[in-house]
Amino acid sequence: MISAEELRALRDATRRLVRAWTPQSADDHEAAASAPPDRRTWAGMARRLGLQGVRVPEELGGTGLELEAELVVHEEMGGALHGGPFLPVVGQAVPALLTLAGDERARTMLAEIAAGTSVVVPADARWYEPDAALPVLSDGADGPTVSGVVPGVMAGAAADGWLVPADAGGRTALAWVPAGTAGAATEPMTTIDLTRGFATLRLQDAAAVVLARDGEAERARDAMETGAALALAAECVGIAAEALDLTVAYVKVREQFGQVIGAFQGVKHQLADLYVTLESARSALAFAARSVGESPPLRDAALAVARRRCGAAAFKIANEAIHLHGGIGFTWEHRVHLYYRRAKTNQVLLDTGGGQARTIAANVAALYAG
Amino acid sequence: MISAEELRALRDATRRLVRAWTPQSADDHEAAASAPPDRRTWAGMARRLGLQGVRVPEELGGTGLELEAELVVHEEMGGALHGGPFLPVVGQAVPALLTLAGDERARTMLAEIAAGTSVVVPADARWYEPDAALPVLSDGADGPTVSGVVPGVMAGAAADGWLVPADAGGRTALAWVPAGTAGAATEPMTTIDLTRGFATLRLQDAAAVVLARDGEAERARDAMETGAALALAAECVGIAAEALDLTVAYVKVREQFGQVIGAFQGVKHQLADLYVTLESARSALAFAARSVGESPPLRDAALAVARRRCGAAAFKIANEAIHLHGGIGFTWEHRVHLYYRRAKTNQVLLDTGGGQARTIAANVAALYAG
Amino acid sequence: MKATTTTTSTEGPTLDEIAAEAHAFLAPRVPRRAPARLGEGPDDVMGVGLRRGDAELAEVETARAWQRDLFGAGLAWIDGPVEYGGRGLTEAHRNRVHAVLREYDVPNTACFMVGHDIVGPAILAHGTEEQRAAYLPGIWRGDIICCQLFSEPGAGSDLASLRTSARRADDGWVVNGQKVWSSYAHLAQLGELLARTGDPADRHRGITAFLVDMGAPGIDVRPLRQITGAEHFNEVFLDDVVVPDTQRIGEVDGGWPIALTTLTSERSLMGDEHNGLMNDPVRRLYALAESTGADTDPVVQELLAESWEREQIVRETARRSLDAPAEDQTGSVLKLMSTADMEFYIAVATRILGPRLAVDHGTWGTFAWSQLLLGAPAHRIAGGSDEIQKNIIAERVLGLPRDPRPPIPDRPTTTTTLRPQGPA
Amino acid sequence: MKATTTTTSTEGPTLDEIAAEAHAFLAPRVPRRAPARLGEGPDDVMGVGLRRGDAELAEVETARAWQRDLFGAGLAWIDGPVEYGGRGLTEAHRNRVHAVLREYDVPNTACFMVGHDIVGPAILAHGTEEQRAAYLPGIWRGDIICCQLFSEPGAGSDLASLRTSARRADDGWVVNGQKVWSSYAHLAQLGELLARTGDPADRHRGITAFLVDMGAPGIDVRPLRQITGAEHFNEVFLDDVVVPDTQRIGEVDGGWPIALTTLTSERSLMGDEHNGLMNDPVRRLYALAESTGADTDPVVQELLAESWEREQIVRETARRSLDAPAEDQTGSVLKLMSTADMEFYIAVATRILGPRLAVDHGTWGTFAWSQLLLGAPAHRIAGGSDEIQKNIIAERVLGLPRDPRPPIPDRPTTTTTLRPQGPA
Repeated sequence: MISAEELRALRDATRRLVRAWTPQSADDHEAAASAPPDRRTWAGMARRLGLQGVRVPEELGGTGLELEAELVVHEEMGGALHGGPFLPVVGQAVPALLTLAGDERARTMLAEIAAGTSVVVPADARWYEPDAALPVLSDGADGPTVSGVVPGVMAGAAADGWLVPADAGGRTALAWVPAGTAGAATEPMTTIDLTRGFATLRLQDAAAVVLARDGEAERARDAMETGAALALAAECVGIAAEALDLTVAYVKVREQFGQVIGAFQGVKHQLADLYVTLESARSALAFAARSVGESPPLRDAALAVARRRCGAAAFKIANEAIHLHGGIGFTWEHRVHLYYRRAKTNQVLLDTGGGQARTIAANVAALYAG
Repeated sequence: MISAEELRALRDATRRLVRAWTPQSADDHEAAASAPPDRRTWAGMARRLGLQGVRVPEELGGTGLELEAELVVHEEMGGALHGGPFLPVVGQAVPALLTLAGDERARTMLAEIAAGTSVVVPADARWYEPDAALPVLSDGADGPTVSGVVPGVMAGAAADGWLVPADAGGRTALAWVPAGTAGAATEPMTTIDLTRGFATLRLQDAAAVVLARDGEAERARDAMETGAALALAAECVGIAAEALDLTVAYVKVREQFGQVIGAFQGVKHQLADLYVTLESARSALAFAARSVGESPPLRDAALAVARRRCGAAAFKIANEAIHLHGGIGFTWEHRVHLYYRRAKTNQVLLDTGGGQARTIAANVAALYAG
Repeated sequence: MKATTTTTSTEGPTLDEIAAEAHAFLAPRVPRRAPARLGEGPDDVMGVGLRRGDAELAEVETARAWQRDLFGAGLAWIDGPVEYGGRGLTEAHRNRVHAVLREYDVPNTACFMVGHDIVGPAILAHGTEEQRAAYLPGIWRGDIICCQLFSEPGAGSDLASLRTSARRADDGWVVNGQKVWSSYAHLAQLGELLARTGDPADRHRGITAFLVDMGAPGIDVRPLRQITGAEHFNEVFLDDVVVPDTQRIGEVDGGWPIALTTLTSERSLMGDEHNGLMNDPVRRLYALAESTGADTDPVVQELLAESWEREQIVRETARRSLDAPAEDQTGSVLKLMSTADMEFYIAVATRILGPRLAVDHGTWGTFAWSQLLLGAPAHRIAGGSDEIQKNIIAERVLGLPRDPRPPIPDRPTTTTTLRPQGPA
Repeated sequence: MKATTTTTSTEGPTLDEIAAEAHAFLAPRVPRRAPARLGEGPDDVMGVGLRRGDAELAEVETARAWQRDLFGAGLAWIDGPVEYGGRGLTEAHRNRVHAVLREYDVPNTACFMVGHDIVGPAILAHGTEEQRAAYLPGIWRGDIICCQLFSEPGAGSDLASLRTSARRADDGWVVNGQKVWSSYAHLAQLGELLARTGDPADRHRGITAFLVDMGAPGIDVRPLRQITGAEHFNEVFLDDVVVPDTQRIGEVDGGWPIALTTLTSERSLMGDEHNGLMNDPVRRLYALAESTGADTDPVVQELLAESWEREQIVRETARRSLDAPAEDQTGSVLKLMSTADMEFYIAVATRILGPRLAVDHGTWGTFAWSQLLLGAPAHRIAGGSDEIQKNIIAERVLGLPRDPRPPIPDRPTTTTTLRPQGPA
């Protein structure tokens, strides 16, 4: 098991690297969004720290660490407001591909991800739109093709290809569609989150490779969703911690009425509340991470707790962070609103329409009945 | 219409009288509860200020004032933690009897109430237990009788008789059962509220006078429920105002760390929040009172707003009032817990199981659709 | 101080007559305000601060034309003195006319807010006869857009620490410094400036008020981009700006009472128009829930019920505030309520919309709620932060001790209240 | 300061071995703890402070007999030094044994809490060799019940302003004054007293700590009736009480560090046992909702979900706190969480029960929830009010400036934490 010291070292190294390579201002983020994908940073993260391979087995070129280590990296990505395809690739695609460890193509993709040479992005609307219909997989003359529209693909435009759960006549299949395939195109979506991009993937008889079917495909898809939830929740912890840090630092220097505003008890108590909120998010994440190996009622309820708490905590803290910055907090130039935007975006991706509360309610009733 | 000055005079006079005549400590309230009903105070309230007749027409010996005036008196009763049968008699029975203004018996009862010589208390479980079954009215050889059990009769043991909505073969009747009738007996219920008593009324073939039937009885019963809701909500405003006053006065004298605790910004901001809460309760009550003459969707939604807000505000303020009193706040000797107890009791009588939110939701949907 | 303290005719129309007069003016010109037609047209959730650039300039021209007509008809400044272009009637007449105006779909005249509600009242109360005659008619006719030059980067809530200086010169005063959060300064012809003429250590006792021509040399207005993308606020740099002494309001070093007039005016305004910041938010939330099917979720039903409840309570509180004495600080109560309401509506929208709140799926009236999300933080600061409002209530209503060490000055706020669209 | 700093054997059982030993002791004596059997037996929602009078005395006798056996088996003071009756093992061993104890339905030993967690550690850290030998074995064997004599009517959160005086006399010290909020003082044999030996103006620098025989002449203990009806706290009047100088702990005027030891001990304890204040509240809420049919209400379902969520989070936070450095002030975080959780559970119970929460309808497990309602206010104060906890976090974790004017002393609290039932 990874030691506390090793985790700390991983956190520190990630922090240094990711912050150095991430745009700081809203304008820089906007510029980055309209520029071509940044492959240098991507390759550098793999080469310098092996971040993409944090969960990939060593024989495939990864570092094969535990979930805990992966979550530390996502926390840092959130805290730095890093906007690359790290979350969909490492948080979603890798866990899905790891469930297909016997498949040579999956192993090759994992190795390429770990090497920082490939950006494999899932295109599944379910993880944030629970009732979305799947694209349809058909058997064409030249092999399988997929058709359909998948909105909300995170970093979709920066991908080398998409992992697409599809409907093969009522059964699930996991298809791989490389970027550049005829009939496959992305278009950007407008979002409040200036730090990362979302796209709609349109597939029209696009040639696809089927990686898995039925139970195997279902498991891969579930791993994708669970992985995304944990990664987003971890990002939220990082966002919350950083927004709080930023604010504590600000109230220590901003003076009003002859003293720093952090000396006013009203401000102190607000910040203490936010610290408790942050600790609750950390506990929720730790609880969910510790419970991934438990049986379904507990595991699912614990994950739902993290989805609810971490999103809500990040948004609450980012909101108060803006407020405690006073007037400059709502200016475009100050980066604090970037936390607010990303926190809300993560929150609504983590919990839609109260679904997670229903998940907890049902699973806990089962736990108590059992 | 009653002027603002007249209302203020009524409030001041009521306050002086009611506070002078109401027990102050928990021990005194407990002693009062086990003593026989206090008829001197009751008669005095009528003789000195005509409080029981505030809504009773002048030709029946009342002062015939508007709802607004009645609510001011209930506010004062709440603020003083007065525990007599005022609420059920004036808030519930009088509005019900006023709907039967053509009935001579009803007019006699109203006159006796206004004179302070009669304590007429409704015995209807519906107002706080929406699904309660009604006692059954049967036609006996010597006239009608009622049988059934009615829990939660406020001031039930102090009554000269009970107004009992009853089920007459699927139709509603309003029965009058004088205290002392054979087969009618009350037993006290345990309650957290030390300032007023609740009883269970047991009726076994008790002889009854039928005051109204069918639509007329239904209207009387509805008036009872609406009246109780407005009276309790008004009490809550009084409770909230008084608990806040008490606390503001305390934090101005209690010193810690070399200054009065009311000088700490954390305490100041809490109290400012409570003031906003109090103002919201006042507005909710004013809105409901102003809307009693409106058509049902608006009237019912407005009443539900008052039921939700006034109860919640009183409990919140009383809870923080105890807290801001520090250690002495949770001692038996200090009267602040009496507000907490009465506030919670009123709150659960005003809103049970989220019923009022459902009332608002349904009525507003109708408003918007209309 | 009320405008009616100067000259008020005691004869004149009754309330019903003035209302009829307003209806007669409005009916041929503008349509009645209909409940928001949901599902078509603009789906703006917020009522202010959305336009910029040419769209904003066009809006201002429309507002000017409208205001000129209103002024011509004697319906612009109902309770203003006749000699300065007012109608000379009472506050009750004004409230009645405003109620009628709210029934019609009149142009957005928010750009005149600072002039009508802040700078105008200050000139009327503290200005010289010449200043009143020179500016008040223009302010009310819509010729002059005003701004406040109060807050500074180092003096946000703590106005008494301001550092922009005005020093004596032959031809009056020379002003140097930087102001911020100045609403409409990029459109304004006239600015009400607070500058330090005394010792900074004297705090609020060394401040003087001036009227500044916003076209004067040395004034540089730079719009501040907000997180909504709008540019409603500005930084204003003052570099050796010459202000004639005739433009001074009140005494030298006597600017503080003038700042107070501003705030009294501001407070008296905060009535139920807070909700006007948003376009019919509760009705829109109901419609939104219906369109997504979320209205069948009992949890959403309760959230909608509470939304409506909050809206009624803030409205009732505003209604009650019309009769409340100034000591009740109803403005602060309303501000805190409306701030909390906005946050609540955001939570309800979050519940109903999920990702459609953050990522635009292209459906009418969905992603539009992100306007509320991005606009709320500014509302919570502008017009005095939550913390300032709570201190006002704690100290002035509840009589609790002032904060230790530098006392809170006798004013709640420095930034300007965001303003609902609709009649001003 | 940890008890293990004095004498700790590095040889001895492994964690698994000590757990097995505990199981072997417990299994024949007490039943395994079963999930609350709902619907029968006592329906108490709160775990402490319910008994008084003879019922309480009987509970104390049971606790004493149990503690004696536990001590005899070497399972009472796992991480205490061998020479004073401890087992000489590590904190990890202690945590493991406590975890095993929690699996069994052992007697309520809350009356020993002050001795084991507050007074004992202070004696071990600051007492003389004689004091340690005289008291520590008895405290751990259950012979000596302890109380704190810290808070005063005028010095609640602000302990440094205490006024009870100890003045020199031939035979030691003479103490006069009044203490309050002293848990278990009515049962105690030994009190840890803080008294002023220096100038009141010196605040925390003029205070000395003593061990007081609670049977000494001049001590008058008067139970304070709480709003729950329980008499858990006491007022203690000290009238010319003679205390030998051998009973002094630490230096004259050097009592403050001893008070700090107390609080460090108290904090290290606050772990997940907070929830132990209540008897399985979330499971009971689920069962309650099922019994009333409220579990079909989707709003109630979400409230139940959030209740469970809160319980897991406070437990996980307690688990994480075992590895957290003292600077993280996890005790304050847990206290604030558990206070908020209690209020939340009250709201859920209110929703489910309606009037049955306030007026007893006689159904099992319904009116019992009023215990939580009436007990919560004391919990929110005891062990340091919300405000004190927030100041601790703000100043010590976040590094914000101390409150202006008299500084907050280096301690969070004066009253004793209400204590869960279960192993101490």
